[in-house]
Amino acid sequence: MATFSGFILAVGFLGLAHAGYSAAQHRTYLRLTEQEFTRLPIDIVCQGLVSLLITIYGVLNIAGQFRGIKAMADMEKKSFDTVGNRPSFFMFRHRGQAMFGLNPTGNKNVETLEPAT
Amino acid sequence: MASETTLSNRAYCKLIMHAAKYPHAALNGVLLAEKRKLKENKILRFVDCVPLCHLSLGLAPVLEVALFQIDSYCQANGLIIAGYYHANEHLKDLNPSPIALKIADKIYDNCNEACFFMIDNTKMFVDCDQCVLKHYTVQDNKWKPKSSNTPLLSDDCLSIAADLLREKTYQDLVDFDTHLDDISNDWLNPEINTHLNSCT
Amino acid sequence: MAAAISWEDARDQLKKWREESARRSAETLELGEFVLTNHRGLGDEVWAVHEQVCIAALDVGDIAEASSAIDALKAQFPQSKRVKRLQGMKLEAQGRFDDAKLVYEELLKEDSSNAMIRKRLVAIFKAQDRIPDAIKELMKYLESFMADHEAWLELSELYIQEQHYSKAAFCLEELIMSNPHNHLFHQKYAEIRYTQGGTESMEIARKYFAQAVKLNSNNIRALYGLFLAATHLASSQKGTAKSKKDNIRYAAWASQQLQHRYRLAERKESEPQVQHLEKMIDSLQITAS
Amino acid sequence: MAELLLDPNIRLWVVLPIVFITFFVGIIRHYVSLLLTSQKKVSLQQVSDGQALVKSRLLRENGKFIPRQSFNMRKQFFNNEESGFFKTQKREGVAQNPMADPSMLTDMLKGNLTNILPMIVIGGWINWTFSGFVITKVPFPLTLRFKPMLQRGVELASLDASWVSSASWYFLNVFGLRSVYSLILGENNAADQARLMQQQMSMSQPMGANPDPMKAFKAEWEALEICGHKWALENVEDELIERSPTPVVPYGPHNFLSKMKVK
Repeated sequence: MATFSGFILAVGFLGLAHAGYSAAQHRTYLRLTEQEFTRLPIDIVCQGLVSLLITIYGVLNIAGQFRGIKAMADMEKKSFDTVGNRPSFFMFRHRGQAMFGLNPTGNKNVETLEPAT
Repeated sequence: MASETTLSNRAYCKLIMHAAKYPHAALNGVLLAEKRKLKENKILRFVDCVPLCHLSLGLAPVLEVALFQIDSYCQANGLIIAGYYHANEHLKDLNPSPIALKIADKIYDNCNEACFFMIDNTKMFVDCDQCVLKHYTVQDNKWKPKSSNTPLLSDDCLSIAADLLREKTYQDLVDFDTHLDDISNDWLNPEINTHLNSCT
Repeated sequence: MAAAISWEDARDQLKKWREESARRSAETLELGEFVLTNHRGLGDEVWAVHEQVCIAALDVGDIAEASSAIDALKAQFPQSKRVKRLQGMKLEAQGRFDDAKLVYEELLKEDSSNAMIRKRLVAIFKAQDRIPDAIKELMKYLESFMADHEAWLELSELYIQEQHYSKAAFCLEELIMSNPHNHLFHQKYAEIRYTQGGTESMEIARKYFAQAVKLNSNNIRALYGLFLAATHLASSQKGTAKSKKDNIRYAAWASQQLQHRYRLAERKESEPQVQHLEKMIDSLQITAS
Repeated sequence: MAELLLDPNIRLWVVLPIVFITFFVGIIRHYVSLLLTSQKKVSLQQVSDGQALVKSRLLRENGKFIPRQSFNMRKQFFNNEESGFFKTQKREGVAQNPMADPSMLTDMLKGNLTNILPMIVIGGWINWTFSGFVITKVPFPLTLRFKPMLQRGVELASLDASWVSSASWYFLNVFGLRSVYSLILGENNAADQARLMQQQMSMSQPMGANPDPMKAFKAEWEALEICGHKWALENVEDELIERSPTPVVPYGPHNFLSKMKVK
């Protein structure tokens, strides 16, 4: 999907660039033939508008998901399981040390975690 | 006072899994006993366990909700809330905290055969080589540690618990806090129950 | 577990955990080791992952793994205080609290405004199971850093642990002011007030439970809390007839919301939990009326 | 006025080079300033003053979410006549003379080095190399007042004001490319992350280096003094019930209200 919308985006940009180039070309032609510039030919205007729409579509697809308009939208999924964590205050002397307390000798003993006094 | 206290494999394994799922937190839960056996034979046999909280143990609302609902479940299934377990956050802290005693008193009001277990954090190993519980009963209106010679657990209980911890089944355990975060999680842990039944 | 998921997924998962500061240390360690096998793919993120792995390793007591993470970080940032802080944390995990304290005090001498290190001093007291000292230290910290939300949250937890509920409520008020759109803070504040008891606190609890439901209509705890608080108030002797009627109305509303939500969640399942809920509501109703 | 035609070579050899030069000089300047910045030392006092101000601002803005009693307590803490924080805290007016503080002096020097110096040097060089070109035209008419701004270095009284000279084009670029830099260098890009690790997680210090805390305290005191408390939760339950009426219970009549009669 990402590559596809990337392709769409590229097409849109190319179209826009081409429309711009055509407009410049048209004005040079008018100047050379010494005609008065009134308005751009309708096909260039159409191409510009259509490529703009294509580009918008591509960008919208590539930029990622929309977020909820409500301020609390991403708050609603949170729970105290993560919000309540206070990483600066983590304390390491808990059950986990006994449970997973591996040390190089493979000897699972809490006392080995003690300082050698 | 009950003459004999035992925990079924299911009760003990759920308790251990609860302690293993949140190794960094203080937590608690209740144990359910068979009402009939307790009435007739004075045998306190815990057949199931409902893990309660791991977030803020000191707050009443969750506890009240949980106890009401578990009580209703017990009445429907011939059980009674007769046990309470509590684990402190700190590795070495084995003393029942004031909060734990308060809740234990509540349980005791509900059933005067009730007993209370502290989880000894230093004995929590993946291998489960020993029972982690410290048994308290009421003597002279106070909670006193009880040293009994009769084992609390059946012979194969510890090895089953060790298997469960190694398989990391505990990641699916649901306690009441998780249930309240998402009510489609069932606090009776039916999946773990079936898993346990297949083990034994 | 690590083998079952792709490298990109593991990296994204770690990033998610890092951002929401989830404490799933055993899994973090496993995923982190797996992700670090291909550290070129991480770019500059690799240092953040090292730090994350280091803290997870300390949390499960895997000192060797933590040391290697610290060494990697130290080689890159020899002067960094953040790395020195990790070394201090390693000492803490080893139980060498005095050494850890020396490290932190040295760092504070250089820069007394370093909040991260001041907070570790609190953690040391916690690790020594000296909660009253931890509270004292944290209050000293909060005198200088009045707008630090994490510290207020920590203080509230410590107070709850010590059953100083009115002080815990004060901390939660700070948090509510710092982020008034977070339903969790409102809910927790209400829970504390509810635990305090008394008519006045109970009324405040009811209001804040209601606010939490208003902010997030899926907050089941707050719905339960609203129901419990309103029921309590309705059954108390005090209060005018009108307030009693109002409370009954609120309780009825909350219980219906709860039943509705349980029904929605129940549909797929076999054993209807809504029974227990209804029974609970019924039993409370008897005491209420 | 006769139409002016520009040589296409001007586009290739003047317009584009100026754009590129300004752009890359900007990038280089960004990285040089990264190298030169020294981490600002903030004293504990400054941090805590800043935090107190943040807290008081939060109290004013979100005080309506906490009960009246709690609000008044906090207001007293800050504004009490005898013991209020803003009343008792005395700070020396630190309107420092920058010359007195050598570290501040070097900071100033570095700022000049990275900002003003390249501007003068490159600007002078461009003026010297590309002087006297009219290189582009803004696509809208302008009044004569804009002539000195857009046509620096080209003193032609009869030239239309929408033509732009090379020196002015350089200045337009210097100011116009700023948003392009923030797009490319980014606020939180990977390079910044590594830098963060290098230092430490610094607390957000929006008012960390407030030059004169006493003045800020005074202003905050006044603002807080006139700030009253109107509880946002006064009727929250009724609002809640009104907003989401009781759901239709999917099956079975649930005559809850009938059970709820007050006896």
